Amino acid sequence: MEYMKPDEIVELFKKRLNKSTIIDSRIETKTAGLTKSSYNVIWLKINPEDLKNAVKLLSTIHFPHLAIISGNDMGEEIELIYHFSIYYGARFKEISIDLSIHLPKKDLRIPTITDLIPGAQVTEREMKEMMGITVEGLPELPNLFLPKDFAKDTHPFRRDEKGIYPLSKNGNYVGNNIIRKEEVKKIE
Amino acid sequence: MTSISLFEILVKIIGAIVIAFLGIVIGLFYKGIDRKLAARMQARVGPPIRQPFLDFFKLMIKENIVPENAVPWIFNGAPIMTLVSSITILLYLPVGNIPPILSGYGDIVLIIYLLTLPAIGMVVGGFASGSPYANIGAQREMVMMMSYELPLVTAVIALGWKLSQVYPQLNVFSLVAINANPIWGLVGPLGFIGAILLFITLAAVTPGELSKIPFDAPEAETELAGGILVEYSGRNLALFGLTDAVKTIVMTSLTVALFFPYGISHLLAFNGAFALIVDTLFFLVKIFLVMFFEVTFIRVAVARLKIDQVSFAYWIPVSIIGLLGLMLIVLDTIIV
Amino acid sequence: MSKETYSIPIGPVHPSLKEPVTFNFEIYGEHIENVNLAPGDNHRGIEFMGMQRNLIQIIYLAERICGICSASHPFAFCRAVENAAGIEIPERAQYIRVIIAELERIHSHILWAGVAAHELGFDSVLYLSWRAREEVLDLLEYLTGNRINYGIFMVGGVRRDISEEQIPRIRKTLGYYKDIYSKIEDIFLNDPTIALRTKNVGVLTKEDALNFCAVGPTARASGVKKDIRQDQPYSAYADLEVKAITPDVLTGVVNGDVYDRIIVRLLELVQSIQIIEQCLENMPAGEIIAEKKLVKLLNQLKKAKGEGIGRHEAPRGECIHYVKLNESEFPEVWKARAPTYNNLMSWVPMLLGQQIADIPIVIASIDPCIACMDRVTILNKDNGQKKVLTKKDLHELSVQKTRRITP
Amino acid sequence: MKLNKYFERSLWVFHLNTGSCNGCDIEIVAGLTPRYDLERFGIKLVGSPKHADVLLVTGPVTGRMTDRVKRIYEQTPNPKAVIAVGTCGTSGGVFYNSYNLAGSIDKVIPVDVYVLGCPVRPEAIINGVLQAWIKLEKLRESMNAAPAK
Repeated sequence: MEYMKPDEIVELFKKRLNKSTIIDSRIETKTAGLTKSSYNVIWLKINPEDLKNAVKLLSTIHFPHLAIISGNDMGEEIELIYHFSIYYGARFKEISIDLSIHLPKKDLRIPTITDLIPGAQVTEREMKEMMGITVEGLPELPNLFLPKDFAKDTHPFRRDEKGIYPLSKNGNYVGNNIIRKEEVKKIE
Repeated sequence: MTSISLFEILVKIIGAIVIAFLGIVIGLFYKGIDRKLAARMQARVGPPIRQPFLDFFKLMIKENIVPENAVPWIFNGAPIMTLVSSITILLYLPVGNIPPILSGYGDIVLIIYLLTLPAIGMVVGGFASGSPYANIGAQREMVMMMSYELPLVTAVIALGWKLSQVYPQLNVFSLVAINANPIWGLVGPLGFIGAILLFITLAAVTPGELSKIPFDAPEAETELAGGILVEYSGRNLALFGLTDAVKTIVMTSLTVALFFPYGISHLLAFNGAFALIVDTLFFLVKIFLVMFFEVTFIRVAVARLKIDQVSFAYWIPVSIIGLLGLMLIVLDTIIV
Repeated sequence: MSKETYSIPIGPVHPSLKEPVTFNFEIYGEHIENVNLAPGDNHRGIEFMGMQRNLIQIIYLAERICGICSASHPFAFCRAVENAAGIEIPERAQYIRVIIAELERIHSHILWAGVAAHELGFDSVLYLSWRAREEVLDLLEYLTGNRINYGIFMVGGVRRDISEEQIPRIRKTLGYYKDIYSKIEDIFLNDPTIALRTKNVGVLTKEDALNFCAVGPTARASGVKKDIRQDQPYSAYADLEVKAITPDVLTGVVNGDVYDRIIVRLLELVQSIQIIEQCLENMPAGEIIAEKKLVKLLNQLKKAKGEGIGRHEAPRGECIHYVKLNESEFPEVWKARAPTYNNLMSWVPMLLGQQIADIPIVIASIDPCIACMDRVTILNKDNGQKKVLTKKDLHELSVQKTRRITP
Repeated sequence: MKLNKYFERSLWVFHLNTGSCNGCDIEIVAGLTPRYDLERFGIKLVGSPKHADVLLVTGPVTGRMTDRVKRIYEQTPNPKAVIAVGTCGTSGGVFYNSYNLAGSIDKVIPVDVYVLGCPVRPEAIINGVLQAWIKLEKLRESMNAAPAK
């Protein structure tokens, strides 16, 4: 099996996707042990529209393993990071690839990648519930983690008015048996 | 059996009460030994031998909860039915040299019928409790019942048939007759092997009849949370516990009566009441040994089988062994 | 005849599950027609809590994500923070971390073996294997001070050294496991009833394992050679020869059934013993932590900016933590992923078409850790139940009880 | 309802996890295994709350489990005792400041005995069950002293 070097992978992404797609790229090299053996982590910031193409491109290199999607509410926009890894199965060869996309709060839509990687369903549904992101193409399924009667339009990991106290500043609280009004007042 | 005096009826009633009481006490005691031995084999200290008694007395004072969607009279009736039917069998079984209390009022075919009653009682109780786990448990119990019935009957019929060939004048299906004429003395070498095979068949049926590992699919704790018994609590659960203890005695005594009816009193030249006591004690030792090998040892040494594997095991290998045993005995008779 | 299925719920409280999780099965006869997973009974919102605490406090929170993986999560978390803040950890600390992590793997795999036997109704094996497990717990207690939740990991290194006097004790334990390993192997691989219950049960094909992103022994038993200790070695693993174990090492074929998962875990037991032995031989001298003073470390972390990933091969599979620091006391993002989260989806192909009796062993075969998986999710009061005691009822119950107890 | 003396030598235990981290749960199972062997005191782990005398509850109560804990408490036949196992169960432990936790177990159901530790040691669990006996014994004495209506 041919193994590409990290910089070659970044080059490939730049070549095969649109010029404007790759907003930022960074290769980290870390060492470990007495032997100071090194491994690589690639951070790519890409345009949200090209997410699916990027995953397709990744699949042509090696079937990617999707660990999880992590989300971050940055105020005006939401950052989603897809943590992939490829070239697993051989010693020292695995490369972590983290694709990050920034979605503006007004337009929180991403295409589903479950047609490419079926296992992404769990984490996509999690992001839908936690971050309030619309995943296009994902069938309407009941809540995976949140209970059925959870307040609509409340997404716990958001830091704005849709979030939950005390991360959100508006003092709204969900789950009246858990955080009490007087406690909220005390903290404020 | 022409005329029964009032006195005889009285003796029978008192005898029945004594046997029922002793059956329960010895059953619980043996259950305690069983638990202790199993624990020792698993490198544990284990509960004290009186533990089943403590459990029983504790359960009797517990609250008895009847689930909302259960049928109360069946739900509460099932444990009583199982206990009564298993005690009834006890009355038909000989203890050492003492003939059964109800000898003459039924034979081994009746016992086989009665043996299904506790199982049916449990099935009815399971269906009546209205819980999905109990439902599945009851279904499995029915499947098991249908599976082990054939080998069980094979083993018994074979013995009876052999006896009828040797002593045509006897009431061959009476347990007293079988008890008085041990199978081992009646057969040639071929029949001896056959008898061993029949013993193996009965030994395989015993854990199934008692719902013990590896045939405890109806009560599988890790699958069905107690299966049939899941909704039972308090007094009803205590009665099921008693049934279990009595059934252990029933099955082991049946094995002893069919295959090991020997006493030791005549060897030691005892007679009278003393011989009676010695034989009864020897009988208890015998059923203990049978219980140890058929129940305790097996349940410690193997894993639980799935219900389809259970019914396969009973239908194919165990039935074949049973039929083979029957065939060998028949051959033995014909050749000799 | 029309096919009438009925449904049984398993969980959240069920004796085969030591933790709450809900499955809804549609059953036809004894066979499973459909599976609906409804996790979320064990959510504590740990990540949410973590984002309001400082990084040292989070280590102890991460430790309590799961009591069985109580070295794996702090390991992964500390690595994530070190990567984000650019902290180099001393070599000796890397070796100590690996020793603790591998000891945890031994304890976790033996624990799993016992639980699996219990699910099969083979309680004797549960008792005997858990007796063997006590030995490694004693060692962990000797080295770290606690049987579970060791509290030995710290950002920048470890909190306790392994001294020269302690090494013979470690070797003694390893010798003990070498002695009994053949017995364990004999019980699990040669016992006919265990083989009857596990062979061709809960099969996960290699394609499904890849597609559903399975990790750890679950994936390896299906033939996916994925092990971070091999693929992207970290800490002392970089100096050691670690190979991903697949069942064909022993049997020559990969079936992806429960039996194969048993083989993988048993072989990993041997592998862990070898790793610890190598670590003990090659352990370098030196410091065990980059920054000894907690206050200084906290200040350093407060000023740090950056993002980092920490990965660790936990006994159940890969743990991955993502931390983003933004010059503040609290992390901006803390995302923790436990192996069960990824193996969750692989339950569905494993369970379809199986029998009710297979449910416990198939569920147990991926060594689920619901506590790990559910940490991210958030719950609200569940009002959907019909039969609920109101607060008033409970209050009355409580008052009655108090009256009864106090004379 | 009358307690008899057999009660204290035959306690059947139902284990209930309400969002615990697993640490206490495996220690409860460890309590059954050869080194500690709870069964020698007549303590048995049962699979259905209907059979139980003592509920061993671990973990901070999560939102969804709150109702279930109540239901299981209701299903357990009287007389019964509840033991809160582990620091999380008694006070919440490290799990505070979260909106989906109902807090310690005693906020949901009445608790008789608290066993502390993170995780609790098996010895502590045995001791805790022993305390439950004493509690039940007191209950018996008080009932003997003042007969219930």
